[in-house]
Amino acid sequence: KPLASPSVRRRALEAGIRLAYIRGTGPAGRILHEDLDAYIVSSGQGAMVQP
Amino acid sequence: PRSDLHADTVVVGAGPGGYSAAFRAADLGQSVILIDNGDTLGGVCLNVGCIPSKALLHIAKVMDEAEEVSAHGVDYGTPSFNLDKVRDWKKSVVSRLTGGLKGLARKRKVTTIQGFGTFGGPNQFVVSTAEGKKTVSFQNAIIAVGSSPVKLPFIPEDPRVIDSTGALELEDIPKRLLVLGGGIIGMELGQVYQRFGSQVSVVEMMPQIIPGADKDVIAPLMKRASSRFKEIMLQTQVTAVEAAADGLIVTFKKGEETRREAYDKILVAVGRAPNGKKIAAETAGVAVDERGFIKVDRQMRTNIPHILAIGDVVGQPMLAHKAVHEAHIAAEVIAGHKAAFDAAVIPSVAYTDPEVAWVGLTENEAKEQGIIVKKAVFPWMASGRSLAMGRDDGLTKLLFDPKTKRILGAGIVGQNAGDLIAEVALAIELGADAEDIALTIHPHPTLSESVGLAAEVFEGTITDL
Amino acid sequence: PRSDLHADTVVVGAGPGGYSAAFRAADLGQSVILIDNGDTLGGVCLNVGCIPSKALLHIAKVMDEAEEVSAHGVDYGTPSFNLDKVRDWKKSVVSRLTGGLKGLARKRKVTTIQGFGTFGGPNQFVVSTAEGKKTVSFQNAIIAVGSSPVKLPFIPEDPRVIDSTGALELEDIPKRLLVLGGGIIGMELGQVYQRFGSQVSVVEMMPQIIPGADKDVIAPLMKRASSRFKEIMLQTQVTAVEAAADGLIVTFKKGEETRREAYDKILVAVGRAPNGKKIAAETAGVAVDERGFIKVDRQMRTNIPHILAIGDVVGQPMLAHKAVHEAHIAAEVIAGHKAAFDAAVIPSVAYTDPEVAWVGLTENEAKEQGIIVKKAVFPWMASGRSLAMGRDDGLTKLLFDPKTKRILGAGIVGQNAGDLIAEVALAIELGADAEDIALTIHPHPTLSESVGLAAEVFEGTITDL
Ligand SMILES: Cc1cc2nc3c(=O)[nH]c(=O)nc-3n(C[C@H](O)[C@H](O)[C@H](O)COP(=O)(O)OP(=O)(O)OC[C@H]3O[C@@H](n4cnc5c(N)ncnc54)[C@H](O)[C@@H]3O)c2cc1C
Ligand SMILES: Cc1cc2nc3c(=O)[nH]c(=O)nc-3n(C[C@H](O)[C@H](O)[C@H](O)COP(=O)(O)OP(=O)(O)OC[C@H]3O[C@@H](n4cnc5c(N)ncnc54)[C@H](O)[C@@H]3O)c2cc1C
Repeated sequence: KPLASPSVRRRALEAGIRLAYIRGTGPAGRILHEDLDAYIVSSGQGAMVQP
Repeated sequence: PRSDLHADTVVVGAGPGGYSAAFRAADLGQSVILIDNGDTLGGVCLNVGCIPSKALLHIAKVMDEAEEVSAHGVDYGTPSFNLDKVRDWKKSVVSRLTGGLKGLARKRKVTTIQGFGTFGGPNQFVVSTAEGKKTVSFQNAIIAVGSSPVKLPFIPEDPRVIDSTGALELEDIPKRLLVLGGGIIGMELGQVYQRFGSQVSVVEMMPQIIPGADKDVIAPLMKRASSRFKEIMLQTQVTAVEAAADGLIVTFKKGEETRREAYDKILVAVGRAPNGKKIAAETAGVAVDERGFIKVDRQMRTNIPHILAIGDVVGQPMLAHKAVHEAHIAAEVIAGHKAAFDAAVIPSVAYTDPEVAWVGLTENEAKEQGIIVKKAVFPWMASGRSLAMGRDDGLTKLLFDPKTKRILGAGIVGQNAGDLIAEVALAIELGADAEDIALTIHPHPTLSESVGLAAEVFEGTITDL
Repeated sequence: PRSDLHADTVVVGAGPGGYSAAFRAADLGQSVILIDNGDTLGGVCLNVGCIPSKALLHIAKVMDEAEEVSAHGVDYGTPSFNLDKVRDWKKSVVSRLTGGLKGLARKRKVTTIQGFGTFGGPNQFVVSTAEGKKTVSFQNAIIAVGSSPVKLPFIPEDPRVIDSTGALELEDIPKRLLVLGGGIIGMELGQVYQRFGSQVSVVEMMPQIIPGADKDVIAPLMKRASSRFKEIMLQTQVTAVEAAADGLIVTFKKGEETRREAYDKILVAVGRAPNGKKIAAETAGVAVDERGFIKVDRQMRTNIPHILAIGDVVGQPMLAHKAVHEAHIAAEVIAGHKAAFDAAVIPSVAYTDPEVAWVGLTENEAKEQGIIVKKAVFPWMASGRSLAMGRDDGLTKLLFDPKTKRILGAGIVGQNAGDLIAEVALAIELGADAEDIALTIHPHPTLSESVGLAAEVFEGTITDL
């Protein structure tokens, strides 16, 4: 299971993104909000980014 | 309209699951009707569960502590005990909370209907109220009908046989009380009655009380309870109960041996059964399993997508905080949010003395599932705060993944264990490792320190052992 | 050898900082000598600080609770109070812990020397022991000499003027006690003496008691203490104390007004001063500032790289858990690890009734520093567990960054607040945001739930308010 906090998990769910596709840059490879932002931008889903 | 009343969302059952779902749905802009057959909102938890039991446990705890400080220079002697006043106080605590809920419902314009609801179709409830039947139609429904105490077929109907609801009524303090079932509820209420004056015996079929928790975590509770109860019978079955004039004659079977013993009251606390079968679910096409559970997906939807279910009726663990968490998800799903049940762990607490709390993986589960864990234990004998509270009988056990050092679970026993476990729940949700916990500065002298110190035990950096 | 004794690492001062540093250094393979002038290990914290104060506060708390349950049906009446026994129990708690430390030192082969140490050079201590002076040489030294109560020059030397150490000796329970200083120590000991029978007055120069915490967090303590103390004088200065035969006559000044009042005892609790000036630090070239603090870098090194310092003597906050954390770093640095002080936050706790705890940013600090925060408060009036404990006077306040939703700080007041704050400390260290906390399932009904519920207040998802 990818390592991410509840709020990152919730945001990924809302954005319809599988966390397994994202590389985490946090401690121990934790997926951070920033990683999710970067993934959304790079995958062209920018419109879905919520502040 | 075809129905007497209508709302976007109708919730049936106003326990922690139901009222939370109703309030969240209202906050998200839905019109909401909340149906419950009780006199007050709050369901089992507020009226005959979590809250009254904790109020009585508080009184029992203070009585224990008053006894203990008597040995330390502040001698209280025997208090004058007024059962009526204790009951009244317990009621006042419950009323304050259920009254509060009423206010919160009003503030949110949630309509409440007192009555028993059954499905009248896939978009309708029929509610039997004091003024007769009312129909209530809905776009979406949330089933939150909870659970009821399990009854045992071989136990006679007798006023001296009570369940947790009866026990909380505190009708009297029986001289000889048998608690049937050494789970959380049985142990909590057993300790209350023991403290209030009963001679308490507990009988449990499993080889340990509170079977969900690890044995080492249970040990301090087992020790304290054993020294105060008349006996705790493990791996023992009750095979018969006979209602005699001067007592309830109970037959116990342990292995090949049987034994008979008389009690003045029996508290049956062998578990709770979901109420799924009592709502004519078939009328709406909602599937209910043979035990009465309603299966839901991660969005809390039943097999009928616009009908959701939450709380005790959807499965174990039957805990109020699980119900509330699911309630929020259900209301959000109905409001079109992409919510889903995604919590990694749900903590459990026995509010006994000492308290027992656990979260995430237990050692038992790790063994069963073949998961390799490394455990680290901090005994409270070395906790300054615990000693300053006159107690040395707690322990904090953390389980880690030996490779990643990630925290997987915890078992804590001792004063306030139920408060301490929350930190570990958060640590697990955040994917923290031993060092994250060990390097977080915990205040001294607290009991929460024991969590940091157990992580230091894992890391090998501990200097308090 | 040039010295009587030698070790790789010599630690002077055996408080929480010193013993932890000595033990960690020994565990990392160093030969260690630990010097302290006290009869037992443990320093201020174990002997005349954290532990004895918490033991007495426990007794006071049980007395409060016994009084409260008397109104709920369990009437205790007035206990027979035996000050000698209370003192003995307090001593027994302390002895058990200091005795434990002795065992831990032995287990680790840490040599302890009882005596007062001063530097004899950059690689030597001179220790005045009962058997005369001994010299101890070292490769590395750790200064952990702690702090002492501040004395006020205008207060006469008089046996009726005591400091925290004197107060903890419990010589008697004065009829009229003035506590000079409304900080943590003053409020804790004031509550103990009030409960034990004194008429307590508190005088504080600042506009609030426990000035480190936010006013709203202090309010419930202020309310309870005000109702039980004779008075709490804020923004008031003591300008003179006169030792008369029948009492200590104190002159107070508030604004332009002055007033005189007589007391039987005065507890001076106006702060603690570091012991840095008493160790002939100049002999080793170690810089000590004019107040007595020794400046260290993040590796706990003084200006002389092989001499490190930790604990109260290196600066605020003067707290045991800060000392222990620094101790581990110092020992690890000496052992060649790349450790450094890197904790984001250090929690503070007042073990008063109600307890007050805070961690990270306070609202006051945010205002001062121009940091914009959004606060979320969960009042314990709505906490079932708090009500079931007969209390409704707590609150949990969380401060978040409004943009990132990251948690920045917390203030908690109520039963067990000191235990609850640990979860927030971990959350801050891990960079958690409001949703992380709100979506972590907290057990019901606990006080720790209030942390999750406050995060829900921030998120707007709360259904219990
Ligand atoms: C003695 C005791 C102590 C407990 N202590 C704790 C504890 O400390 N912590 C904890 O987490 N859990 C505790 N529990 C369990 C907790 O009470 C339940 O998990 C929780 O109440 C479940 O909530 P719920 O919303 O699913 O349903 P419930 O609380 O069971 O509420 C269901 C409500 O629906 C009503 N209802 C049922 N059917 C209908 C119908 N057809 N029409 C109208 N209304 C209906 C019921 O009358 C009830 O009011 C305890 C339980 C007991 C018995
Ligand atoms: C009443 C009271 C209550 C407190 N409660 C708390 C609390 O609840 N939580 C908390 O975190 N903090 C509390 N504190 C503060 C806490 O006690 C200190 O922060 C802590 O003890 C500091 O540890 P330390 O290792 O720096 O030094 P200390 O504990 O001060 O120990 C220093 C030791 O060094 C010895 N020493 C000094 N100079 C020499 C020398 N030249 N040679 C040999 N030995 C020497 C001293 O005798 C002493 O034993 C309390 C303090 C007081 C007074």
